[in-house]
Amino acid sequence: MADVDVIVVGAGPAGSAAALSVARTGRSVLLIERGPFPGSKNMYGGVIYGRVLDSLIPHWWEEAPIQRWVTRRSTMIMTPTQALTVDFRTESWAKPPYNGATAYRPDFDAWLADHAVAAGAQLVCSTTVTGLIREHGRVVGVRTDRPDGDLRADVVIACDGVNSFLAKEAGLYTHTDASHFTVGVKETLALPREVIEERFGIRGTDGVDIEIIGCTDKIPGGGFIYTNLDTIAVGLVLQLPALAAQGRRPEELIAQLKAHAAVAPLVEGGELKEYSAHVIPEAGFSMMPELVTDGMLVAGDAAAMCLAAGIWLEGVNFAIGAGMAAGQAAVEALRLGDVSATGLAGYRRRLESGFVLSDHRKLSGVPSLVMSERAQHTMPQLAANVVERIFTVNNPRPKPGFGRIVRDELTASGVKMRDLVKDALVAAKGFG
Amino acid sequence: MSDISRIAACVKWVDLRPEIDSLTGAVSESERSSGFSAADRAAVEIALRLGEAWGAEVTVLCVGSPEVDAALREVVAAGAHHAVRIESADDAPSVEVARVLAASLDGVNTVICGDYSADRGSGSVPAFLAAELGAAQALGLVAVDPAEAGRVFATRRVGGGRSERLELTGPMVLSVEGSVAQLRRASLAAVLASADAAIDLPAVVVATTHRHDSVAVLDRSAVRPRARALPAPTGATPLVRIVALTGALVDRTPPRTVVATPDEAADLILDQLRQWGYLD
Amino acid sequence: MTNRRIAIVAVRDGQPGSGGIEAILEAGGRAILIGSDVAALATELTGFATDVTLVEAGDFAPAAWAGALAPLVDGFSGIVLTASPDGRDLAPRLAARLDRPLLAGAMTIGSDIVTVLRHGGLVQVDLAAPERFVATLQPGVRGVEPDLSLLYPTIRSVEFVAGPAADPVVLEVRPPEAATMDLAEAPRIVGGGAGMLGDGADERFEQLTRFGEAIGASMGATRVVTDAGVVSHQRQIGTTGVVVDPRLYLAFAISGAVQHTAGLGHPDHVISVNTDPHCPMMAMADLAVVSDANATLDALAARLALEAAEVARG
Amino acid sequence: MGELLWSPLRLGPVTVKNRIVFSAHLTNYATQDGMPSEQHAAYYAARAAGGAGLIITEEHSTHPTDWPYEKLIHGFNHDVITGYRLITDAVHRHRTPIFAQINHNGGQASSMYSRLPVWAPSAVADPLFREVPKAVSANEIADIVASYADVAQRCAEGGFDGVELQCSHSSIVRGFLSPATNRRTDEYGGSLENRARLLLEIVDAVRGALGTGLALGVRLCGDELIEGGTTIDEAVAVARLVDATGQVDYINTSIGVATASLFMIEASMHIPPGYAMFIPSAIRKAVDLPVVGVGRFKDPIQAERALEEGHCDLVGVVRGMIADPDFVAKARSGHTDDTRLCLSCNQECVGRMGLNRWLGCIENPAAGRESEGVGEVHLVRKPKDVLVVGAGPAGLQAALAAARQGHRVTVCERDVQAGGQVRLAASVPNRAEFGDLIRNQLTECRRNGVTLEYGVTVDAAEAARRGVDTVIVATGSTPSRPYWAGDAANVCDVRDVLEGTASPEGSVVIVDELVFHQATSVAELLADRGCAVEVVSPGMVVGQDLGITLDLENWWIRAGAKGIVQSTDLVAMDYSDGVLTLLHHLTNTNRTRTPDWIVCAVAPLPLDALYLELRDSGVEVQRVGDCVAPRRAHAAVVDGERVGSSI
Repeated sequence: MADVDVIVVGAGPAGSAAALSVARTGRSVLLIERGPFPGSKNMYGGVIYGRVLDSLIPHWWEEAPIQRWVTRRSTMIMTPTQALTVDFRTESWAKPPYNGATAYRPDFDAWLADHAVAAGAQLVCSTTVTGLIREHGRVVGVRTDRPDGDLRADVVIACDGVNSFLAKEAGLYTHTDASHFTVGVKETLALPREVIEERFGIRGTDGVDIEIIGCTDKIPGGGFIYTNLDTIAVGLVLQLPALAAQGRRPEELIAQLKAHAAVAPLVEGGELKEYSAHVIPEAGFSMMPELVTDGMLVAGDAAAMCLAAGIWLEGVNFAIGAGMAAGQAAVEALRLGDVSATGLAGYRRRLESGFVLSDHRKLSGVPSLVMSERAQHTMPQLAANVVERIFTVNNPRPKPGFGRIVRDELTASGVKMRDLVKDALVAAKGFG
Repeated sequence: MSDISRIAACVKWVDLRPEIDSLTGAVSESERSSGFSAADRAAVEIALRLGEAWGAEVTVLCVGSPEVDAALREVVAAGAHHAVRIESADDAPSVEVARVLAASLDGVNTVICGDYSADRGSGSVPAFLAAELGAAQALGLVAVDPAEAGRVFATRRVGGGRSERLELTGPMVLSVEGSVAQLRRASLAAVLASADAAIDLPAVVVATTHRHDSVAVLDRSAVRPRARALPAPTGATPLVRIVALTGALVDRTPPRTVVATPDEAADLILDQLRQWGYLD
Repeated sequence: MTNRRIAIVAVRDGQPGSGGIEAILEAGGRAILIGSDVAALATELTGFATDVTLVEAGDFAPAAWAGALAPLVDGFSGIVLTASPDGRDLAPRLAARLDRPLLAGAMTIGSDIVTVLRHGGLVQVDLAAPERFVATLQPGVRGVEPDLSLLYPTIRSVEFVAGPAADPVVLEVRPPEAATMDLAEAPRIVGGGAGMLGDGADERFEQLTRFGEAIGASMGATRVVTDAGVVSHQRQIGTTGVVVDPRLYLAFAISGAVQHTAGLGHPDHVISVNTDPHCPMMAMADLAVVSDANATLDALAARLALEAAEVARG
Repeated sequence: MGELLWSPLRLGPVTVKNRIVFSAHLTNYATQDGMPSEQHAAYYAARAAGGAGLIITEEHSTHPTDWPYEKLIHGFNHDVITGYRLITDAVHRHRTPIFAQINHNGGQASSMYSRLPVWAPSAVADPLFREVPKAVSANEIADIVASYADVAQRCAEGGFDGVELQCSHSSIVRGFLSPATNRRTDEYGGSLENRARLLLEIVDAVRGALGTGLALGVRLCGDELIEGGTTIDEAVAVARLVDATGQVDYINTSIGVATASLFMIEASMHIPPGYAMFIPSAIRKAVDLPVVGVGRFKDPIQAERALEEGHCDLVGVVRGMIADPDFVAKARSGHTDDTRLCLSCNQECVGRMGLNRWLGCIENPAAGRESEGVGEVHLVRKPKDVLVVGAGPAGLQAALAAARQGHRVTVCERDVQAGGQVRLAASVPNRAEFGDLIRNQLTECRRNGVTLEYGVTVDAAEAARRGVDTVIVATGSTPSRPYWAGDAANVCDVRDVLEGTASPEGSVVIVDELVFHQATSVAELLADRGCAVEVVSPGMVVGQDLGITLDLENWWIRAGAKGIVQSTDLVAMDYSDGVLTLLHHLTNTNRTRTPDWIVCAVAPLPLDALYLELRDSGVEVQRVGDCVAPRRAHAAVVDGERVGSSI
């Protein structure tokens, strides 16, 4: 006999979205959080692309606790002494319905969880789920670290984060290859608000999200910088095994990034408020566990739904989307009275028709491209050298033609035109 | 006359990690990092243990604002029989807090507090409470063991690494260090049940009182430590002072460097320790 | 009332507790010593006190003492105690008895302003000194510097009269336990360094702890050792760990980088065991033994076990 | 750790982000016509980048009568503003405030450069410069005061955040304050109020020039340590007067006088850390202004403790940040163990300055050469396998410099541990800190992935067997035997004593031709062991070069106490039949001694056999340190850095 209809494990964006979706239908749902309150794990924030929230919380932008709206996105290609930036800015992202925002995760997560509670979900904090209760191969509930901590439910939704313990226990992870994990490190630096606005060329609550490639020495990965109201975040995503093999400390690499001529003027004088490090599954679609078993669904980081391959960091929106889909699928299965894997299969269909899996599938080749030697070192050098030669004024010698410069640099870098075309195709497929 | 079947724990809801501006000393508190201190949680646990040992009823009195209710429900889920919340002005003097607490503790035999609160940190409320209740006090305890109802054995640090073993009988006020006990976790069922259960939370308010001798606050700032005594070198001539400052002629035990086998080394060390008086 | 101050020092076996002397100096040299063997302490107050009243009162009993002290001190505007365990117990009891405000955890007790510390000592609050108050002074904030003009304190004794009061019964006072003692307070420390790492490091540090116990010393270690997880970080001496101030320090296989020695205080006696005679720890030592630290510990353990056995045989 | 150390503090209008100050010190980086340089800018910027809370520049002269040494910044010349901008812009890029110290050196000066009489309160000659100054007139005093205001105004225009008045060390204000040098009978002499009049007039004028936007500090001496000079009680009284003006934002402190008691200002490793702490402590008890403490702060914990105990509000760390510009950043991020600790050896900072060279550092070859890019990482495209033979200071520096550029480096050391002669030098009483040179290099080697092999002797065959791309030979030097010593068994080298292969007893004569720590260290060691020691030197004083590292005065004090006899102008000529013959070269007469032992501190010989053998066998090989030419440790480090970073 089930105590509740649905148990959601983890009150992050995925879990709260799932609980909210279930509670909305009047079903009983229990949201179990390990920390003392939702979002308590880290003090500072992340970038959130909130389009997915439109259907869940209409006009969410009027109430969500955000820091700045991202109105400017840049991609910076970097070598130790050069930087080439593609900069995009649009006014349309500065007004409703907006596009992306930076937010402090404790604020954001607590806000989303409050919505779930207001809709009727019951939130229990400071409680760690220690295992699954299974009967006849079916998941029928969870064990917690509290005394008499077993609780039964018709459906369990696991949103317990990276390297999900529950997904593993349910046998949904078929491969756990350490090489597909990256470590994300981030420094949050305090600067006066007006200094941030002056340095990044923004006003009011406008914000910037910069992605960087070529800033991680010999370690595959990428970097990012984004603006909060009176802090900025500077970070790196680094492939774990390479980091270990090189014996480098992530904070050294951050220090190096901060000292780069293109970054130093942005971060100078910032006072370190927080240094955080997280392990992120990197490899996208191919890394995802099975998402459904009898009586259980997996969503969010737990399902490796985080595209952290160097330059894309869009975990939160994928998490919310997946949480919503999981919640809806659970309700649907309950209505039909079949919570087996078959009954819950609606989850995967919803994901595939929605953006979550289609984006992941589309980008499935991108992580290995982004992490490749060519993308990491050769291409940034190549691109930067080409541009440097184009822009270097060398009068009175005539400027060589663009094609000539590209061919010279290709020869010097050892990249074959064939590879370049191949990478372009993968990238086009990913971005297109 | 106090009732040995009644025990109370007094706790305070405070910001455990308030942000303190190290330039101005301004303190900004956040509900997010608020909670009961380790010592307060230990006090509740000791109260529950004494309650079990003596078959007594346990009341938790909490100084705090309405945000604390969820945490109090958890305490009830963990086994407290009653929870009472008392609102207090931030700057209420400890003696006033103690007075109001005492009014709610009429007839209680044993009161247990955390040794000091995270914010004010003077640890004086329990002693004021004891004075108010005419009770025996034992503060800063590192161990509390129940004897028969209304009697405990307790251990208290007295400095220099020493401790004293005490015996107390009620009425008594104890304050405990956080290390004394870990507050038990409420069972999941109890947590879920207490969320719906109505808890009696009568609100008593400690207002800022304006006693005739209340102490005026002139300024708050980031700490600027007081200069400790550090004698300047004495000596009428510069050379004497230079020698004192450089320690050039300090008559140190001439360092002895000895190459030794492990056995010789052990003997040397033990002999030296005996010679210095560290060993008999 | 004139701005007159008096210190109250709770005395245990002639010892003033931490900050007791500072409280006397802060009160201008006038003090009441109450507790056990108070006369012994009085003889050591030359240079620190002008006017001392002795109350021989036996075991610590805050309620009874507050009752006995109240009439002796009520004529003074400021009553100063140290915020030691006993002082923190006694002060509020006395304040309640005298119906005076308590200014707890003071850094400075000036004539017009009393500065108290809050939030773990990060914030200071300046209070207008009330006409009548009881204050506790944080131990260590003032330091002790004898005033050589205070050569001969006048000493008088007062009979202790215990009124009716509820106090705990003191069953026993236990001596310090080296193994569990806070390292910062430990008067004797044995330290272990990188040379004790490697296979069997856990057992070696266990052995070091036991050797420490045998000579009444607490065990500490360098950062390399705590980083290796062999010893907990609370036992790390130095820049990123605990600052200690022992009288005796025995260093086993510690080279003595300044990050370690900067946290060592000023030990009266240092013994160092190391294979490198030229490292700074050896230069700092009174007795520098060039030998293998691990083997030396084995030999020490064997000797102490032997001695214990002999004592046991009688 | 570091709650106070890392907390911000207001100095009037300026907020510093932590309590560590890179306080004023001479650099000799100015151009010959007294202008600030790119060398200055890069040097200060590196310390700002490394996290210093506040930077205070070296002194800028306020007046043309003040030019005591060649490369002094001429604050009185309006053209300095361009150079000021160079410095302040570079430092402000790291959001670090920077103050300028302004000064007139008064009578502690020479007229050699200015060709004008030096000015002082009274005609009292400084013991170092021995030049009788002109006692200034009332008009000239007014001129001085006005010149301070002018220069302060220039500092404001040049982008400085504040100005510090140097009123200690070497300064006309100190001259007026000190009863030892102020013999005036007018309103500027006599009582303390009169002696402080010039200071207070300058404070008034400078504050007027600065307005309220810039900070103003005053640096006072707490004990001049000279006969009849200012002592602590009077320094506290002056601090009270300064505080009472209400125009000053902080007080900096110092000890000693830059000429007569300089060795107490820039204390070498023989003087305990924190030795001058009683000065800020006493001043801070008397005033409410923030107070800076100085005096061999080597470690953040020591600094934090000084703050916790209320002895000061800020700590000056100069040599610590010369040696490692990232001193603060490393401590702040919990990597104190990676700090390149200052040795307080004074060889390349104070020592080079004393010889009119630019300021450097024995273990940081980049110090003063930041603008040239020394020490920067330039990863090579094709890493090489590099073998370094010898783990002394030269070999280790070569190894870490090569590894820093990405090469794969192995160091082979014949001995069972690293260090070479440095290890021996650090083994004598009070010289242990010198050994940090090697420990710091080993730390940097480890961080850069250098492989160290001990107990391995490398000959040409072994080098060939290893098949590396390039070999760096750093095999050091060996003691030489003076011609006059013959084969007498009781004549040995200082290294033999330190290594323990010789144990002189009874009466010992040390023949010192190296005039540095070698002879004096061993003299102390043997005196401590009970020997009757005499040091003989051909120089004018024993341990002549200890003068530039400021170790001489303390050596005299200790030598005197230990009964060490010092004999000068003597050249060893012969030792036969137990009689040592010494030529007194001034009089061309002979002296004799009949000691039990003779210990030689004489020029060693390079161990260059391996290098020559490899070179002749066609291996790519270079050599560094003593095996090129035996010199002191700084030369070994410089060699190693140059060769290691150029592979």
